[in-house]
Amino acid sequence: MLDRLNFPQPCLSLILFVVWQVLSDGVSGASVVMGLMLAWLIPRLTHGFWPERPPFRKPWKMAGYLLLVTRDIVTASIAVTRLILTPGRPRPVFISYPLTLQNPLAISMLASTISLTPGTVSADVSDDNKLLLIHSLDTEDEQKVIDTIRNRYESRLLEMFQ
Amino acid sequence: MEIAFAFVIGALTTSGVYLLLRARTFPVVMGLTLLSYGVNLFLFSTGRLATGQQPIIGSTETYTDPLPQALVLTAIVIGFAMTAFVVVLSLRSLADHDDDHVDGRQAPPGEPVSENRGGQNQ
Amino acid sequence: MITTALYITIGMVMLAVLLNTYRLLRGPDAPDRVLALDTLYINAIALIILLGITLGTRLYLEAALLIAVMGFVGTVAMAKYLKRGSVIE
Amino acid sequence: MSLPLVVFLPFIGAILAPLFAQGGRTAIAIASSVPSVIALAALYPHWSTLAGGGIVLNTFEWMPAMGLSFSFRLDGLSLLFALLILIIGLLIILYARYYLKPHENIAKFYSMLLCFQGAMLGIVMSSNLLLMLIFWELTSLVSFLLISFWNHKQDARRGARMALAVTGGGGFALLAGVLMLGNIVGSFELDDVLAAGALIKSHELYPITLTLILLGAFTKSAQFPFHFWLPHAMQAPTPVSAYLHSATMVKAGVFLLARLYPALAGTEQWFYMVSFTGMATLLIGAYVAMFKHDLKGLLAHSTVSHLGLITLLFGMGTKLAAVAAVFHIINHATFKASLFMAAGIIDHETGTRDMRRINGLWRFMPHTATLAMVAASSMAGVPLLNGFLSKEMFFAESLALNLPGLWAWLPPIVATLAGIFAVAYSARFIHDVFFNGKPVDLPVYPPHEPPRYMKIPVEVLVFACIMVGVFPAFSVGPLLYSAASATLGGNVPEYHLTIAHGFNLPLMMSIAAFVGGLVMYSQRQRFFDFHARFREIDEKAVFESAVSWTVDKANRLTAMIENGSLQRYALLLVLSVVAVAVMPLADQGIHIGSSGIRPIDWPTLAGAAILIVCALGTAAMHRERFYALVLLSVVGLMVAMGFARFSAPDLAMTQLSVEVVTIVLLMLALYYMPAWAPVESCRSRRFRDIVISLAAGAGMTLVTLAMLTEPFTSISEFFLENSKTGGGGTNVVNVILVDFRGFDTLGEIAVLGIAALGIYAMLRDTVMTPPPSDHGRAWTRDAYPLMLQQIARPMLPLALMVSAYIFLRGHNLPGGGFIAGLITAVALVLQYIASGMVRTQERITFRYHNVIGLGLLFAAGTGAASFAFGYPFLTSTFEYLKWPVVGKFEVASALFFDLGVYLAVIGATLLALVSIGRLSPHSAIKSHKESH
Amino acid sequence: MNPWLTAPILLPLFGGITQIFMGYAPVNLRRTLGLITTVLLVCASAVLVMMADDGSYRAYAFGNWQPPFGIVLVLDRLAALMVLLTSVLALFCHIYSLGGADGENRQFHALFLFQLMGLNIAFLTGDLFNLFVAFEVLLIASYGLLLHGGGTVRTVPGLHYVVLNLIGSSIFLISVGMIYSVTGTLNMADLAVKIPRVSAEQLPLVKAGGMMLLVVFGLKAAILPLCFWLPRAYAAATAPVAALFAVMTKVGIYAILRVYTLIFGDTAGELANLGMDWIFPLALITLAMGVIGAIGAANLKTLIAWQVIISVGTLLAAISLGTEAGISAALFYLLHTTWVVGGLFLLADLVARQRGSASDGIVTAPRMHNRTLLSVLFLFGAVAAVGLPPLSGFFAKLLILMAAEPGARMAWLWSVVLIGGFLTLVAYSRAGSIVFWRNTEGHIERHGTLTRSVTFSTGALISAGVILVILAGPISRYTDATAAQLLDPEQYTEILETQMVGEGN
Amino acid sequence: MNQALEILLSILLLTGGFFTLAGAIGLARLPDFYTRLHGPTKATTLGVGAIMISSLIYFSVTEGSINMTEILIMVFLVLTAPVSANMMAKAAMHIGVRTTEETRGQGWDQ
Ligand code: NA
Ligand code: NA
Repeated sequence: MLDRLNFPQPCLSLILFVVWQVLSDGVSGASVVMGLMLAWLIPRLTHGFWPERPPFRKPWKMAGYLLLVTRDIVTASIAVTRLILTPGRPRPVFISYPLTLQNPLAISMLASTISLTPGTVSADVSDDNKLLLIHSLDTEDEQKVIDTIRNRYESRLLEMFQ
Repeated sequence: MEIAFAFVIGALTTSGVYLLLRARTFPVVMGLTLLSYGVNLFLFSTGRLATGQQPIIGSTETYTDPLPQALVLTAIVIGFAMTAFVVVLSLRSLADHDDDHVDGRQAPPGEPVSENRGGQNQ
Repeated sequence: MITTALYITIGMVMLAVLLNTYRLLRGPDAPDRVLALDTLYINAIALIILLGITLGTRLYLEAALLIAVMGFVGTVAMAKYLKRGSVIE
Repeated sequence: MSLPLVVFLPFIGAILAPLFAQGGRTAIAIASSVPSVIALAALYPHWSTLAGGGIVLNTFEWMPAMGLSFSFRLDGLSLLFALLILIIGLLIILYARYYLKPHENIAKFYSMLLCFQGAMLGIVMSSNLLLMLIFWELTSLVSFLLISFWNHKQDARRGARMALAVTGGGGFALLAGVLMLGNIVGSFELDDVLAAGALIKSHELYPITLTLILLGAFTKSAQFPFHFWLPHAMQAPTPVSAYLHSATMVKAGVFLLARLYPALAGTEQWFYMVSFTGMATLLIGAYVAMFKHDLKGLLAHSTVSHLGLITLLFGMGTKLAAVAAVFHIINHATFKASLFMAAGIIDHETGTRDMRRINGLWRFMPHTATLAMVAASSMAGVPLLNGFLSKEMFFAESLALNLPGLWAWLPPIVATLAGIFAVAYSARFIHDVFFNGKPVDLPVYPPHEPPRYMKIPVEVLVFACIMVGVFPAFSVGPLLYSAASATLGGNVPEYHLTIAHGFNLPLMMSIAAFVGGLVMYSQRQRFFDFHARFREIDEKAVFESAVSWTVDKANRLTAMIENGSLQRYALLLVLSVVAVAVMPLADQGIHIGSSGIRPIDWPTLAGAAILIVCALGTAAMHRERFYALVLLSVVGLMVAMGFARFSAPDLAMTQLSVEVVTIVLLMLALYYMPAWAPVESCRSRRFRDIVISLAAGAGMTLVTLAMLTEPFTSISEFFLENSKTGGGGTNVVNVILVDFRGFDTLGEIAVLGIAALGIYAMLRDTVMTPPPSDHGRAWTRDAYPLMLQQIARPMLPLALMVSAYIFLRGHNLPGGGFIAGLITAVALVLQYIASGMVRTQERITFRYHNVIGLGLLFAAGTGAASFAFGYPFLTSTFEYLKWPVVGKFEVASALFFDLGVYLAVIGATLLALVSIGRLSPHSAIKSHKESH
Repeated sequence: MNPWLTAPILLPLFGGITQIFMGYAPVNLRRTLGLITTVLLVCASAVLVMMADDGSYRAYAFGNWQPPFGIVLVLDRLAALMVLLTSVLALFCHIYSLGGADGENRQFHALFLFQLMGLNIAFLTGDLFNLFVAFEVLLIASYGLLLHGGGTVRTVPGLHYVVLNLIGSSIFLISVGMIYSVTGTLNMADLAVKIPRVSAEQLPLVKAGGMMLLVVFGLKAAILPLCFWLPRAYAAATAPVAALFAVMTKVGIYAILRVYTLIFGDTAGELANLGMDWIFPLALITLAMGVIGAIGAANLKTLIAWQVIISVGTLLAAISLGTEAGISAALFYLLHTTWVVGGLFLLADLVARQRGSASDGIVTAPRMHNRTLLSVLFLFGAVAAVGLPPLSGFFAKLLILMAAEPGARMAWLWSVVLIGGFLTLVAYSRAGSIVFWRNTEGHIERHGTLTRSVTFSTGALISAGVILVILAGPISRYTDATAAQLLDPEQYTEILETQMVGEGN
Repeated sequence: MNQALEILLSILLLTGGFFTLAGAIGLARLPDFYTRLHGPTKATTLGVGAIMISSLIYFSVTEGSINMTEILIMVFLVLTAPVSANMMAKAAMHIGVRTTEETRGQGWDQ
């Protein structure tokens, strides 16, 4: 049904429609009409650049994941702030994280999550998409970091994407 | 306020003019950019400095002079086009003369052209 | 109260800007400078929003939105230049 | 009506004659003669008027504001000259028919000759001094072309250029003189000028005016020290020498002396300048003529001498002398033209003009020899020939000159001396050529008499010499009287044209000259030896080396000043600005009103400080280019913040977007450039530049401060009041851009579009070699990092959404087509960065050129649409529509205009960036979509 | 309001837009459309001249906004003259370019037309900031045209030209800012009204701004010491472009003439005739420099490029006399020099094409092809340029000399112009005789053919030297009237009362 | 505006300022590039986030309508910050930026 109306990416269209309402001064007739138009037009225009639909299996889990990440961002920031403001030198480490995820978008989301959460930054993805290089700010045990990531984030993403 | 603003324009002009007088295309382009920043700020300030008086009808009680803002907008766009052009022209000159001197000359022989990527040469 | 908080916040952000500028000038490596610039962009977003609150107008918000988009592209371009030379290839 | 006809007939002939070239040499010669014949016929009816002392005037308006009219005048003087020009011209045409070789372009020759004839007639018949000047310079020009007729010869080219330089240059002086004369008199009409003699001579500008006019006359008539060009003009074909350089053009100078005689003559200055110049020329010409081995060289120097004689006569300032001068003009023209033609025949028949080789021609061409000998005798001043008569008058006048003390002896002595030389070189011409043993090694041997018709012109002229010599009063009396009358303004003194005046002092001088001349010729070897001791100056070489010296010096001076250094040009520009701006400010002082200065909050101060530090840092660190670029970004960001801080949200947004695109652009370029530049300039130069830039910066600071502290009102009230009601938008800046000053914006996007087109064209065929590695390190492998690729994809629709938002609100809130366009462009640039040229370009199905075109079309089309409603270009309109469900919304024409801006910005920005990106070796897209 | 005023702008605008779309259209179609545009432009300009000749000022208010608030075009005799001058020159340059010079760049016609648009805006606009925009339009198009045709010889002169003009643009903006910051207006008529009322405290600002403006215009016009970018840039440009550039310096002259008669004219009170004392000596030095450069020139194009500088010096010397006669003479000279020098640039290219590797160098070479025709054209062009009779240069120069009142200025003007003329004569005769006559053995390996279009357009421009003489009467009447109109700026300010269409929008 | 709201806004603002400043201190103070990378990506993001939320609340209250440009800004920041960090890290590894002595392991070859 949606395909017949030429919505190549319904999710995107939905997001765009919502975003338009966010941007507009409140929801009104005009904003709905305009929002619909843009939600239809823009994905069509950009379809070539983003041809594949994100391979979500369980998109509804996304909300929970986002909440989790938001909470972690806050705690991560506090942790990093404490580290910054207290004297003493951190114990940084480069960690090669073996990826289970295969979908590039999923990998990318995981890497983003890692960057936004406690003490870690994704520095690189290997050419074959098998390893993720993580720089951790202050860690004694690499394995603990790997485990946390695996259990807390990657598993959820796997659920969503596979 | 006005004094600081005047000094900013002065600093932009100073740096811009100094770079304009350099012998390589790249600093000249940067000099033109800096100079145009200075000029834009100057032109902008011909309407005098105002805080929170953006010329959007209904947003405040008094409005600053909108005309210089429109002029600066035009100047920014034109400056952008010109900068783009001169950047490309300097590339073209580099391609033609294998040298980025503003006069297109080759480096005198025997003088090593040291290259070093920015950042790690201190 | 909110005015005071606003001023203190502006002060803190401005202090952050100064520190970031220090890092930018100090380097020592090119990525440090890019990082400092990227952070400056984000600080600028904060400053603009604070300016908006101070002036009581939302007219400046889109400038902040623009910095978010533009600053990112700038940073990415610089980083790509450093590692790859050609930004668009 | 007939006078302009006479002048313009030859020009018409010059155009028409070549058309007869197909009919052969004779046909074209006849065709070329027609104008002269008609002209003579046209002049004939006027004779009665002139004989009665009248003048004929034909005047037509041309440029009255300038005092220039087509006015022609026929009086005795101009008639005399016109007859010389036309009759000798006819003879020359006949002569040249046989003189030029079959392969030479005779049509071109006749054409130029006729041009010359017309110009010369113009000089003598103009009644307006400016008109005369036009013809005057025209003769110089045509003579240049005629002298260089054989332009494959270097000497011909050089001689021609020298003649042009001297006579043309003199023409410029004459121009100045005539203008002054016109200034004094208030008119350029000859009648007015001639009538204003007293006014002119008493005017304070008279000395300079006279000097300038004389410069013109003297250069043209080859007077010392400008005489040198004439002998070198002998590289011309002989008909040209005979016509221009003996009979007509060189007479233009003395004609001018005659023409302006009433207006200028009779002062001490005139006397000294003219007579002494004439005297010097007379002597020098005669002396040098003696030593020339070249037949034409001898004649040329003799011409110089005779012109000096005529000048001297005019310079004497007495009326009788003027009559003698006019008389000698006639006589010299006849005998010298025939001598030149004879010399041409000899040259033609023997192949050389060197008198050391030409001997004993009497045996081979007695007819020609006879003619030449008669003419040469006339030149020497032998009685019963015309040359004798005018020379006697000259001798008499030289005696009559009342100079103080011993100076009184000078003129007669000079005259006699010149007479001696004249006899000597005439004797040489006769003896050395026609007798004096046998020819030596002639290129053409044996020489023959020339074709029958080639001698006719000579015969005619020689006949004239004899006729005038024997029956002066009968043959030339009326003409001379009328010419002298015209010269003197009607007061002709008593004079007698008879063969002899009895045994008097002038005759004694003649006899002395005759005897002395023959003695001198017989003792010639001694004189030759004496003369050989002096190094002869080759004027041509001098002229050439003077020219090449000038060229060389000019070249060096130019190279020194215009040295191709941008740094210097930029410095000059900056210095000029600083100089002109500082002067009024220093002069009147800069006024800084204290009222306007407000205290600053510390965050703004900190921002300003960062901006200043980073700006100065960019300059200081410019050799470390990437670092400088980062600093420049900070400056750009801070400027944007400044705009926001001081109530300009639109500007802040625009500045930000432009700054990022600029930085990307610079980085694209930096890839190919050295990232780190060596120290280029020395310490002192940097110091100088710092001082100058500080001066510029200080100037700007002061100006800004002065400006900011002054009260101010502007026209902007109007914009604020009419933005909503008249322009339909609340964002006044945007309404100004798309409505009040929409025309500026149209120009601005045109600039953007054109720049992109230019960039594209400039780089289309450019090949760049990028650095293969990053200083030894290989560049990173992955061009398109995974995370970037993944995030770039959703960024595009989101950014498009934002740009749509920014675009639509622009009319009422900060935003608009330009910023929206840049957002879209940057979002697409992100695709290029993240996914590469190939992938992105494949997905863009339109040409950026067309987007630019479409944008301009939208903007311009919206503007033009208002024509349809009878409103001027770019008149805007807006309407609030109320639709069910949708509600009330505004439709403004300005939106369509802004859409044009939007599209043009996208097209231009991307075309520019992609053109650079395509240079990269990685993008195998070079000829994508342009394999046309 | 008279829509004809927009024709010189809208014609090339829409023509240029069409060309942008047609980058890949058949070349003949592009050429035809381009040429039609230029021809129409000439017609429109002729109409404007006829309209302007009644001596009134016509204003056209864009967007129906009352000046000084909106942008106006103002047509007077001067503007019409400049537009006609430009479009006639452009027509022949355009015809010449069809001989193949347009081939290397698909956007040639677009750039060409946009350049014309910029020029025409500059001549017609009555708004100081819009003049800036016009300058930028014509400059950016000229950059594109200058670098058109590839090759490495153009980049460096092009770079210099671009960079200096960019600095110039900055200075322009600063000056506009300074003037606006005091007067609060941009409309030239309004400025003319407001400048005399500037208070004493603010006078230095306006004065400095006005002087800086003069520097900008001086840069465009190429006055010494701001002229050195020109010779190499012009000599490097392709022929039709160089020929069109003959009018570029005249924009600077026009701007000086307009701004310093209207805004800083006699009526400007304290600021009357600002900077004109400077112009006279500078103009003479410029003239002298041009002559020196011309003498030392190593090839025909450079020689002619220096001739451009000579023209500038001569023009400005005449203008700075400040009299009606001086301005009128300058305008006559302007017509003459623009067309003839344009024709000479084209001719130099024709010569270069016929001489193989010797190109247009003032050096000996084997005999060129089509020598007679080309040498006759050169003769005419040179005679006109040097100022010898009977061609236009002589009359133009004569008018200028006659415009000087007796005094020191006259002495200087006459000496420099006449001696300069003499030396130029030497330079041209030397160049011509070497190029056309001094031949070496051998023959030219590769040479172009003279097509009808290139020969015609070259000949047509050079024949301006004759036509101007024939029409000298009417033309000088027009220039006299123009000068009188310029020196009476009060009427110009009446455009502030331009009648709007209807009730407004 | 009531008191509670003011307190909330003030706290949000100050929190934002604090974290922004902390990020900057980190950038200035931390020993090597990779450690410095952590500051901005987290602290600054949070800091700006807090300020943004206060702005959102402030304008929603004062203007009575909900316009959530701030949220969009936040979305952009969260989306882009990791990518920027990733790109900068890759650049640093390519250039061979030194790490502190304490760092275990090392970056990858680029
Ligand atoms: Na002999
Ligand atoms: Na590089």
